[in-house]
Amino acid sequence: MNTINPREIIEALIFSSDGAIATKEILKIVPEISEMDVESTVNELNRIYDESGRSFMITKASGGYMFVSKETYAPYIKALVPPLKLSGASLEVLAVIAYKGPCSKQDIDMVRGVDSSSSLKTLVHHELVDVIAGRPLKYTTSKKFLEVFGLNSLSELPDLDQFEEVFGKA
Amino acid sequence: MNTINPREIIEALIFSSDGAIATKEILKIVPEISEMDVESTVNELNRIYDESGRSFMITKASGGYMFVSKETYAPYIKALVPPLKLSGASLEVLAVIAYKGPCSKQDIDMVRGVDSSSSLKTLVHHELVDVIAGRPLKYTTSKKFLEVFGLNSLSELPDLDQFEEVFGKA
Amino acid sequence: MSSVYVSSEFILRLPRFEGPLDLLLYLIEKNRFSIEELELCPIIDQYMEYINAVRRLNIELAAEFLDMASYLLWLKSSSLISINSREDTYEGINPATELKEMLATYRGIKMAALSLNERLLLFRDRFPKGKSQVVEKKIIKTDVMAILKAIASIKERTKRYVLQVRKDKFNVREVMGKINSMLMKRKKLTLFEIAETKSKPEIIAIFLAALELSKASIVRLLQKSINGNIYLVKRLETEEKIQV
Repeated sequence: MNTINPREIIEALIFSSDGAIATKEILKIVPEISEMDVESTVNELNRIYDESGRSFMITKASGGYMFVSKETYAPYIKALVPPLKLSGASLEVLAVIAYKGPCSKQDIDMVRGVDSSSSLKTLVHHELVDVIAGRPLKYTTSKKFLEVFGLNSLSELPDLDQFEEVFGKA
Repeated sequence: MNTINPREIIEALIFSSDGAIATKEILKIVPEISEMDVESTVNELNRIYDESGRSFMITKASGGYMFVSKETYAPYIKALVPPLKLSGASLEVLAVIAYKGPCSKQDIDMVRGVDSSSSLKTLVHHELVDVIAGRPLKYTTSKKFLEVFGLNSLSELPDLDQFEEVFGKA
Repeated sequence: MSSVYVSSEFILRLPRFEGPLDLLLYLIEKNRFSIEELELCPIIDQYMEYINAVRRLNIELAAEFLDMASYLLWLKSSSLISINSREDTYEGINPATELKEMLATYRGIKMAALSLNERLLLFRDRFPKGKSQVVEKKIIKTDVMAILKAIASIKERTKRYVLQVRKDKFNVREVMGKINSMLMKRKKLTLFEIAETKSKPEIIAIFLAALELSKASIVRLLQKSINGNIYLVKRLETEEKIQV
């Protein structure tokens, strides 16, 4: 392999990035290609992986791309990497922060009607939530949150109103 | 892809492991194969990557296996890692050590009026500062410090009197 | 369905409630009511039964559940009064309005939480690539100006003259001149009085200057005890000599 193909440069960049790499980061390093090219290159790479039966693929997350293992292999990987299990309370706190954040612990407690300290600690520990310094401290969802839930941005979350409509007339 | 091939399970395990994964770790999760099998599987995977022109490969490292990108792509990957800019606090600690050193952490804290623990750790980690054994430990600037700041020796540091002209109160 | 018998067994079969709002929502939905019907007695009564049963079982209950219980009791009594007197309490404002809004918001969040959980979850269905290549960050090259600016920022913050000027500033000749001019005003000085910065290089320079002045018979050096102050005393008869 003597010539360097932009496709493989993009692959190498996504491969060696810790977490998702932003598209604009890729474009900075490989300036001869366009944003559209990045997307079609990723599709091409995923096709190559599929055809050769690879256990991983590239997925879109947090305004960029990252490598993830295919679902089939999750049971084996779980024996190696501790899986993430979020309690109902932690998911609720995450939802409040995702929809109403940045917000303080008091704001979260108010919405849930109960103290959220331990869930908040868990979420900060798992780096799903970032802390904004100040008085009071405020919480906001992190880049890892987007990666974990496969979102490009918070705007991809379904509208809260939607839930009210569907479940409001129970 | 309906059947799960042990080859791809091994690939998925190496893929998702933080750092190198030990052979015995792989054997624990895929007990139906032998140690020899792991090695030949890895060779097989590397041949597949080579043939399809992939930018990465599996390498044997410290008693296990890990993914690395091929050297050809190193310049691009290096461009991905932003160079470290020293923080204001780290620069202050460096300044104190450069002018007062060798000095203890207490001396540095005294001059700065704040705790310097984390900056000191960063500076030692990046080898900008050498530690002199003793009680208390003393710190002195390193050879790398001179390189980073473009100095031949500490005597090239400007006299602080001169510096008053530039930064002193008008 | 005015009331249900809440047995210990029933409690243990219930889902875990995240808080009082969660429990209220459960009861509202179980009774096929809407949030608007919060004040209805079956809901409030069942809430009380639940709380009492849990307390009988010595299961730890968050204080918020009890706060809600007393609020609901108040709500129940005030709505009974308003029905009986055919008059709305608080001049037409429904006392439960705020709680109903909280319940509606909470229900939205609870559903949002469930929908988050249904998304493809990293570290559950998929796993990210592990960290394998550690590329050490290179430090940006910089220059002495950065050091000088750092010193300026320490000074700015501490409002102190933080770093002493360097050794070569103390020229013995200059210090001799300084001592001499000080002796114009006073006959006797201690070495320490002369020092401005009290730094080691300055003390050494002063000591050397004092020895020089003594050698030239301009001052006498006196020390009362071994570790006592060293005094410089002007020799009057040689005053003219120095001024030359």
